[in-house]
Amino acid sequence: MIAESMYQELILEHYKHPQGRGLREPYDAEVHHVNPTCGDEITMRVRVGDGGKIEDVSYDGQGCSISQAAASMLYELASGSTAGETLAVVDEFTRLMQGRGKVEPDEDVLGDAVAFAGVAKFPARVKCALLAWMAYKDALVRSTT
Amino acid sequence: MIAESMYQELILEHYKHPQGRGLREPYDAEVHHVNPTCGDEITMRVRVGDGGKIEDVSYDGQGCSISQAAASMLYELASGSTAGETLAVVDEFTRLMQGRGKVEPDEDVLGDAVAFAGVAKFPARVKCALLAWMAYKDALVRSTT
Amino acid sequence: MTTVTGVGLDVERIRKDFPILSRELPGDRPLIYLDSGNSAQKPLQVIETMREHMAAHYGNVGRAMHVLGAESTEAYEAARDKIAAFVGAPSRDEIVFTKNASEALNLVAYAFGNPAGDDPRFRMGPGDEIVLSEMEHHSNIVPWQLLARRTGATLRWFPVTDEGRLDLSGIDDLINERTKIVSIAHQSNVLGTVNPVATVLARVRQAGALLLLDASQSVPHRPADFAALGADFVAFTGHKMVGPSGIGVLWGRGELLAAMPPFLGGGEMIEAVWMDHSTYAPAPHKFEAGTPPIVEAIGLGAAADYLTSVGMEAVAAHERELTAYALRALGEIPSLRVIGPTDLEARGGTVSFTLAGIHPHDVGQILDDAFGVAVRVGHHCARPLHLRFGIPATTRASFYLYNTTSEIDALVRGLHHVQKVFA
Amino acid sequence: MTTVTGVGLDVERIRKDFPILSRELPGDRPLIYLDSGNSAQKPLQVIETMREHMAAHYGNVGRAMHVLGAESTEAYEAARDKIAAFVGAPSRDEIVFTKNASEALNLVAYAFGNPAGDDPRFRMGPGDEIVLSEMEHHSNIVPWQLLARRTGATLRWFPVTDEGRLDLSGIDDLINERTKIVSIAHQSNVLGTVNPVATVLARVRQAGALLLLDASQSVPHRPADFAALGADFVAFTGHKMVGPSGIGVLWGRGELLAAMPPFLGGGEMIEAVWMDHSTYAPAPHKFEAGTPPIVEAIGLGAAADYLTSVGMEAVAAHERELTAYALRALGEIPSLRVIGPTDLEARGGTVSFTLAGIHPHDVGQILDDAFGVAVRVGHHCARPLHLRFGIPATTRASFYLYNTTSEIDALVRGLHHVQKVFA
Ligand SMILES: Cc1ncc(COP(=O)(O)O)c(C=O)c1O
Ligand SMILES: Cc1ncc(COP(=O)(O)O)c(C=O)c1O
Repeated sequence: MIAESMYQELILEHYKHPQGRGLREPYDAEVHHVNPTCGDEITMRVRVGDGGKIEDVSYDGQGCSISQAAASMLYELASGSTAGETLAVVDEFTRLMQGRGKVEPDEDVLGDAVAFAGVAKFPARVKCALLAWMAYKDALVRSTT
Repeated sequence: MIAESMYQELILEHYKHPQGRGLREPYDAEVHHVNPTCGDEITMRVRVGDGGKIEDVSYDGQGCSISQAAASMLYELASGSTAGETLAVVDEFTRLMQGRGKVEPDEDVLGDAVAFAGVAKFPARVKCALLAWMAYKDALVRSTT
Repeated sequence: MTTVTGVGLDVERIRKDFPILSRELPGDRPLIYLDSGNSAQKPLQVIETMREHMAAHYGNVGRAMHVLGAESTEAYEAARDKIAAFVGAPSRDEIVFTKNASEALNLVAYAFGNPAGDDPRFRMGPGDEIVLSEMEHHSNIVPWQLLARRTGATLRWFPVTDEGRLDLSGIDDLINERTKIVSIAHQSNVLGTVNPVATVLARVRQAGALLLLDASQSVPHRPADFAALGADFVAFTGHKMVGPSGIGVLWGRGELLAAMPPFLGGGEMIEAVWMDHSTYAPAPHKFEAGTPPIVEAIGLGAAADYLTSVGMEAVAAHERELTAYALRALGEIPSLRVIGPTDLEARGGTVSFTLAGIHPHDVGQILDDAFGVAVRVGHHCARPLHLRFGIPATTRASFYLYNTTSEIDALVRGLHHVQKVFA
Repeated sequence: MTTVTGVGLDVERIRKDFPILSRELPGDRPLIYLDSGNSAQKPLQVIETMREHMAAHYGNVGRAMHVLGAESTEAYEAARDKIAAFVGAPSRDEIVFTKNASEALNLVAYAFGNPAGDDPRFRMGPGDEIVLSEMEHHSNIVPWQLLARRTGATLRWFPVTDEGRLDLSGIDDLINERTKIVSIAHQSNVLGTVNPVATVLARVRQAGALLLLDASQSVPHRPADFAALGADFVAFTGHKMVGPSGIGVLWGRGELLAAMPPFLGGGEMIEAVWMDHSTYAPAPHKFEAGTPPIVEAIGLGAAADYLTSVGMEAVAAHERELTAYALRALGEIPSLRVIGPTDLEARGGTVSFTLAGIHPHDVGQILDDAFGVAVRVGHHCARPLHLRFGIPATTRASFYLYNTTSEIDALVRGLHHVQKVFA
């Protein structure tokens, strides 16, 4: 597999061994997002504790490896952070994905999620990568209002 | 002036010294044709005698040198011929004009009117060349029905 | 990649005409292009014709009275002659240049229920019916949905059988005296199925309706004879027939084109303009508003010349060999399911399939990443068809004159690898 | 032809970029191209960009997930960025690629009175008014006539003064609470007049109407800043700005593009398609149905790069010098009458005129035949304007960055010859 591949080891790893998968209780908000262009879907729950600490992110869904791996990666990054911190990561991830392969990702903010940089060149895949992250953002908004 | 010019000596000659110009009596039919795209117009009268002999073609109008010369040339070719003969010439002239510069003109049929061959390459000018000839055909049809 | 098929087509020589095919992709991958159903590659003959026109002959068409204007007009109108001859149109004046097949299809849809027209065949309102099929491309669905929305007419659909064929069983009910137009694909861009035009046409004529064929996937691949086909309109697109982007074609029976109201208004489509009204040029110009895709039409003419010089019979026979080879080879891959006919009867060189448990997005991307094999994945702008088969997406390989059986071997190797990666 | 004007534009060097300008016409005539207002010539930078894309990178855009698809999509969307920057659009997503300016103008016209939309600003029926001007190109007249025909709305017109200026005296009556849209040229393609956008816009805003500018003749010739211009829509066309044929642009305020119903339906403009309805992609894709003019958009991006590298300020200044020179030189020809402003105030490099007693058709053709001077003759797709001046046609010389004062000298010599031939 070549260097520019979007299938970084890390992505395949997350796809084959998804972290935090499965819907759990308790939760503050649950959302269901669908990507109508490709049929991918995800159900996502968020539990926010004191001080805006993310106590759990649980999810279930179906779709391509990119969308599944993105959900798993999100779980890892969000768990234990505060809502505010994770929103900064979501924003940077969104900026990277919508940058048509021209945006330099901020590794400090994104951490392992930089592995998705290769996806940004394929507009048709960008939505796959964003599905879980958008659902998370939506759930977070609902859980705190 | 170069060889492919549409301004053959003959055309300019007819434009500067139009043959048979002016409306005359008697006539069997009169028509008025306008080229809406460029505003050229012509009034044409035809007088048909025994045996379909064209006894007079008289006309008046305004427009570019091509449309004026075409009317003058038509006058020369039609005068003294029979209606049937002139229609054959009109048909060949039309075929030449609509041939987008790709039709080999039949000189035997067209006579001096082959001078218009260069016009056929300019779609915008084809209608100028045809104006008088279409009016003549129209007038002939009306005069015999 | 030295396959020469036994049907009189020297693929090795043909491939040399397409510069992109000898390109190497990043990571030393060769390019294996199996996505011509999406868009075909361009031979030097087309690229050079366009370059040369822009470098030495370009002017606006129709309106200009100087040498460049005359040369461009001549080349543009000659392209119309070439396309008319290529598809066997009864008259060159029935060839309307559009920007793509989608514009051609919309052009016909906008002729219906349009107060600017008065021919009863194009009247449309509540109670009137438009018949499509479940296998249509979005470009032959959405224009009709929008028309139905504008006029209150009803959309009706030919079902598709499990084998991927047009289900004709209910045709007599489906096409009836309320039907104004039937618009279906000549060849499906997903299934490869070639639809039975004569059967449908017979019923369309009984019902007094009109027939529009979306030939975007057939004109590039088989000899065309529109006069014999007998439809009322046929739409196709330049970029799928080794021609440039930015050019498509609507063929329509002259008498119908004359009866239709204009679509886009502007320069070139008029006879004369007054402030309170205008008169229109006769077809085809009536439907070509503004400066047309001049160089693109000329490039499309060169594409038709190119295909003619290769021979459309030979192209069709070559694709048939490739399709047979592919159906055989793919059939041996475990848990691969072909969506569409698995025999060669009335089908073209487009093979769509699923691999159990692996999303087509991943299939396509791994094929590209690891082997440089370019296929298309997704719903191929035919989502209703995928809904009908209960799947979100397929992987599609589509073949053209420059493809070889060894490229199909590479596809098969790639698919085995995909199965390994996601095992 | 070695003129270098004093405005920082090296015409000699620029001319080398345009291969066609060194072409000889039959009969050893040099080419003197004074018809850029009709269509501009193309620099090598544009021709090469297109050739190279087709030879090495071409794939369909948006939908493909392989290297070529990604490269084409990247180049196509980068062209959108370039055009947005070139015209100072607030957002790249407000740049819609069409096939020409005419399609862009029709796209807006079809948004009105369309049952597929529901925004009140686009409702249109009897009593509603559309305001144009007498100097419009047919492409900004016929779409509105067709719309008026479809909806029963009324067309109203800005008159033009004897000097060829927009007559603003009745503006408060002309644009009123019944006005839904005002659509006028930014610069006239016959008179050269640049219209006072700010004045018209102020009244449009008072009346609560929308303003569409036809900038086909301004964007190619002067720095553009759409954000500052403040209109609601601006249309222009690629082939007049040293870009390819087959590509045009509609810019629209994002909020309006979102509110408008789709125009052409098909692949690429949808979000999801069901049999009974569809949802649409956000703008600009909502208005780009089917395979877009991919290579043409990329070529247009190269054209914008080219013009930017020359500098639009320098282009404008150069044309201003040429125009001053031409107005002076033509003014000395007996019985020549300029139609349009004879001073440099708010006018571009387009000069139309009549020669007493000689039909423009003959003027243009003799200029071409005898001197290789390419001008445009006729009504230039602005017949109502010619009717207003009581003339069937004019001869038009239009200048661009590659023209020189010695070419204007050749025009003048040619006109003297024309007068001799027809004396
Ligand atoms: C002022 C104006 N508007 C519109 C157009 C139409 O442009 P196009 O022919 O590219 O559609 C032109 C050029 O022909 C023009 O000069
Ligand atoms: C069957 C079919 N119809 C219509 C189209 C639309 O063609 P275009 O994108 O050139 O408008 C396509 C290709 O995308 C197609 O495969």
